[in-house]
Amino acid sequence: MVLLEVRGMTKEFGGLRAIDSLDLTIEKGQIFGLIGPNGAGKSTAFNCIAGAFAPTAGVITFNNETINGQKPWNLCKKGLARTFQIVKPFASKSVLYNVMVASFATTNSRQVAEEKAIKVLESLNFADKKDILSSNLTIADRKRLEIARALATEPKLLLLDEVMAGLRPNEVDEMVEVLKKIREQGTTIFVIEHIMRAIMALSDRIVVIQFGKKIAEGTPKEIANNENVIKAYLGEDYVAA
Amino acid sequence: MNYKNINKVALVAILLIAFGLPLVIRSATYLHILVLLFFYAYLTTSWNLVGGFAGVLPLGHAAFVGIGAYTSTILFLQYGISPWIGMLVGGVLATIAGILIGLPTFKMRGAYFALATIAFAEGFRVIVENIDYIGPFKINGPRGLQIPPLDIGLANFMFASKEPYYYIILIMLVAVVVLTYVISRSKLGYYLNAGGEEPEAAMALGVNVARAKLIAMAMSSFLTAMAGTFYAQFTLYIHPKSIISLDLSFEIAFIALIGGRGSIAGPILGALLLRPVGDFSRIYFGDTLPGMHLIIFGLVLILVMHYQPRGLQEPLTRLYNNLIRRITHNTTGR
Amino acid sequence: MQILRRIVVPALAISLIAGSYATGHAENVKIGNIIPLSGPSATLGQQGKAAREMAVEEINAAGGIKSLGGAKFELVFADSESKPEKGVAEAERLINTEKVNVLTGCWNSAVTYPTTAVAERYGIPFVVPVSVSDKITDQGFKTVFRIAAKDSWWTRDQFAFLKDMEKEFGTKVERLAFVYENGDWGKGFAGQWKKLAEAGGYKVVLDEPYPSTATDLSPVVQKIRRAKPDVLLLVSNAADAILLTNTLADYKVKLKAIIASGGGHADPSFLKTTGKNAQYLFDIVEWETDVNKPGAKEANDKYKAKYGQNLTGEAVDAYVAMYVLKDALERAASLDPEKIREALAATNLSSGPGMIVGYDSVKFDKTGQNENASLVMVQVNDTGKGLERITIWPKSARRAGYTPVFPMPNK
Amino acid sequence: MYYIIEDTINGILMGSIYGLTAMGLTIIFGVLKVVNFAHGSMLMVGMYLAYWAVTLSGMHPYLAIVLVAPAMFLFGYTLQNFVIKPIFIAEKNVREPLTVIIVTTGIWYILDNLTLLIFGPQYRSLADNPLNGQMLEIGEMFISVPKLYGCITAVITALGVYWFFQKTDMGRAIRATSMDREAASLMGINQYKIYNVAFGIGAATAGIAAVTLVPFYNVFPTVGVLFDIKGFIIVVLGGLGSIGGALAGGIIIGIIESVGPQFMTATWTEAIVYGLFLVVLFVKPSGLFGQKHDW
Repeated sequence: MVLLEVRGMTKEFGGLRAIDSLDLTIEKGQIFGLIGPNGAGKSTAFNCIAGAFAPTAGVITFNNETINGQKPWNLCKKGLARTFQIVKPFASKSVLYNVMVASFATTNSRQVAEEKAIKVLESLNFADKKDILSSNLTIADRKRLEIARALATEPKLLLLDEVMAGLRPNEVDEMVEVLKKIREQGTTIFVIEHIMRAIMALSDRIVVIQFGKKIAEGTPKEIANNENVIKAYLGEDYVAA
Repeated sequence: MNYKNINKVALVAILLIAFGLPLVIRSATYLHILVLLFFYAYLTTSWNLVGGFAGVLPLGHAAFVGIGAYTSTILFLQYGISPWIGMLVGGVLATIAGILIGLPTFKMRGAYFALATIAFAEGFRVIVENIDYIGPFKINGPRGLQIPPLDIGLANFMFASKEPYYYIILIMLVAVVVLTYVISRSKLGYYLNAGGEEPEAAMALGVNVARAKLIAMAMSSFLTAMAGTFYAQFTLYIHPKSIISLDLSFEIAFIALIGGRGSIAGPILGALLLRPVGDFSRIYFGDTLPGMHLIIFGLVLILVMHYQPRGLQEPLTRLYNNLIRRITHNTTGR
Repeated sequence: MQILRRIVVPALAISLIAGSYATGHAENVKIGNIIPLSGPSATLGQQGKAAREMAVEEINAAGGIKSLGGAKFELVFADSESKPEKGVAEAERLINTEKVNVLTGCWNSAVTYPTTAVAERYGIPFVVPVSVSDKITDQGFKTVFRIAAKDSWWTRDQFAFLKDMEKEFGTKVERLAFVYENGDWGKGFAGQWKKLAEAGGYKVVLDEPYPSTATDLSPVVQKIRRAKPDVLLLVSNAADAILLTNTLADYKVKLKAIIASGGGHADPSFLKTTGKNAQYLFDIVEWETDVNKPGAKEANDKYKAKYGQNLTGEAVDAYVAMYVLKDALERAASLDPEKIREALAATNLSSGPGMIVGYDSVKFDKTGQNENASLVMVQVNDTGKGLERITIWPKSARRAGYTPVFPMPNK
Repeated sequence: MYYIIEDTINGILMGSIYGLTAMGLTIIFGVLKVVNFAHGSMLMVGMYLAYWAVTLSGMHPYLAIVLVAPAMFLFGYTLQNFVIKPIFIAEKNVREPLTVIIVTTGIWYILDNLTLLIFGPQYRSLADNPLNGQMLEIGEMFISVPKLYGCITAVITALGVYWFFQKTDMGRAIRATSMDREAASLMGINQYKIYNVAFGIGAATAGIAAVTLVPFYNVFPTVGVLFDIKGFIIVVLGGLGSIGGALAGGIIIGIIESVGPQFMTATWTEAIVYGLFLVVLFVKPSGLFGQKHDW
């Protein structure tokens, strides 16, 4: 079953085309990767899908509903959650408080929200840090908090924007395990990542974009051998040589 | 006794002291000072709903005080309607004004909101000063309105002694503090805090930030307007330059910032600390060093922002907790 | 040095206040004064303070209140910042904590209304040296006594003066312009001007309030210039009085006369900052340095030596208020507020030190208004000793040898 | 029609001076992202400096610029360095440190009342200066010479500041910081030093504005407050951070204040100004000449 379908999505900033008629299809239960060199338009694509920007053209269908230009808070309630590349914790509040803000998305009761938040924290092995002020967390824990918050909204689709950037290798491995576990629990994941090792290990399917255009799509193996992709990442010369 | 119980005992003790104070303090001066202190604590707590939780800096709350004071006074003077009812009418009008101001500004950076609220309050003052009548309602322009102290009694919100005013403002203060406490632990409270700190992240987590702020603004302006009615009935004279003044708007914000905005105790602590500093320095320096009290006030602002940017509430809470911990350790004999 | 003294004195004062509680100065008369010492009307508050201090120094040096065993006056000042709520709070404090016997103040009418209400509630006598709004003595309060003339008298005299000048110089005045600060004071004057103009058969060609905080008054001056009035009547605070006078001169507005209403136009800074531009201006005041009254010149010289400026009408009212209080206390021979109030009500002070006002005696009618308070009109002119304010009206008070300039010549 | 022209000219002249008084506000906001509530007080300090410089030396009032502008630059630089900078450092993690606004308000209270303590509440003006009362008379039309000088000074200052930001290394560094603090500091720009300089430049423009005001305006301790609120409105109208916008915003307000009274009382034009402010806020929140930013 198709969960997210993007058709011809285009985003322009004052004449500059950041995304150029992008097509994507994400099946329910997949881990779907989006990669591309710096400035390829990955985060812009995320922002359009998650409602931070309205796309200039194209159709985005989520769970059989057109969601173009809907506000992020509404999308969140419909089951579309995201994290930010630059983490944005509510710095003066505890970890638990941070996650509770998110778990209020599906309830009005403080007690229910707290229970749900703790459950999410436990599933991420994070519950022991629930009372720590989020501004005192390490980078890895902040990334984990981003995921915890997004999960607490009970999403059908989780958009992860470079949650592994800046992590140490062993932390990356841990994160890969965490994401796999999330998928097992039934959440579809759409992930932007720079760390090839991780995304190759995780994804069922990968799309590569450059200058806002899709240049390749396939399984990790197909992508790894795709000439266009190698060109995009390493330059024409490398391929020619 | 454990920590929670001690807090409860302390709270009950504070309430008992507050309600019992007029039995001990017979001097009308001190009661007057206390009434004003509670009045400011009330205003600041109401302000705190937007200024503290929603993370913006409203600097025009005097306009809402003015709306409340003028509405109830006009209704009372011209139609004999009890100020208690006027208080609610004023609250509704202020709510409408608050929403109108919030609608365009909550989407922008804080500086715009701060400046917009200043302009709104000043503009409102200028209009009141220019108008003698709105339809049948006598505004009396810059001359203000005087309430003749004739029909004393609860129905008319007018008393000969200070005690009734003391209890009314104390009850109002307790009510607004309880309300703030409830809100801070509700979904709205979480949403306000989140939206105030990181609006983008909050939005992605399902928070309609602008709407949460608007709700807070609506409540805050309603509550602030109620204080306006109290002020009018307490001083029996309102006049645009004093009641819709920037000074009042600023003082409310300063009390919150010094005390610790976004916390429940902050506004009360701020009022407890700042009001006496202002009053006593004015009394002691007023005749020999004119303006000295405002220099001191300015210094206090700068120093507190320097050393306790989250307000004095933070170190005081720490101190209190340490104290309690020490006491509980002793009593449990561990 | 000045600053050092200013810092040391209050420190001492605090310790003295603390000390005075212990010893209890029952024999002294405590006078609470609520005036604007900082904020927008600070210059006026400071003058009032200086004048009170000078009077009290004299009274105390002369032996205080004899019927009270030589009791001394003790002044307690409180800063209202021109804010009603501060005035009210200070009145409460002065009455309850400082235990003052009498209150005086508050210059700003907006502060005086609610503050006199506090005094009335406690039955503490309240002497208002200046605050001209009619309303203050029309409230039906028993404890309020005002030295200064009320605004309906000021406006009445301004029009009487105008009529007299028309007669004396044979110049017909038809068109009037009213320009006034948009406050309690200006609005009060303008309302009465309108009635007087109608009664006097004048045509009002401009009725213009302006904000006292205006940073540019040339638009208002342009309006005056285009309305082509014969006479311009003004009510202004200090900053705007200076700005208006200079701008009127800049635009060479042709008028037969400008009649001001004291306040900003009587401010000590006014002549210094306007210079020649203020020449020929008429201003109504309660008192002028050239008043023909024994002791007046001496009092002014003393004041000038001490504070570096001439006494103003506002300062004299404050000065006289102290002597009125001395007189009343002497007769009351008691510190009981009701006794003081009765004595004040029976005041008929016509001579003695301090009586430097232009009229014969201070006497309060049953509303508490000084019924003899009268006003004089001065003209700003240069008779060879630089610009000064010269009393010209009523004719009986006119400075010998001076002929008023009316209408104003083109500059 | 003829009246309208005369009033419009006066409005433009006075308005450009308003714009000059607000220019520092907009420069400081553009870089530090903080509304400087002490700006009016800095103008006041500049006016006292100019007043005393001219009174004591008897020089032409405009010569005082040579003295007042650098002195005010130093004053602003020092103030930012010692009083405001520590707050910025303490609040590094906060997106928009409102505490800084409060500190500038504290500075405002202190400066105004310190002046009251030292110089007393008296009004002062340069009654005997060569510009005082000078008017250009074109037929029946009057144009104030000191205001004309002020207008020219405002335009020159705006151009000068613009040139400085565009063409000098320091100016470019300031612009880089105002656009992206993090990026600028990665490029090796010392963010706090930039703040000092920007604050100094803001204070210097206030000093220049003070010099243009002193020949025809009174000097007293609370004079800054009158220009403060006006300044806030001007910079939001013109777009916070835009130098040209400040000038344009000032001129719009000047024209309303000058032409308005021909159709209503002067007290109502004040209300119109606030009304316009709120309308602009609703319709084009970034100001008439401001670019769209993330605020």
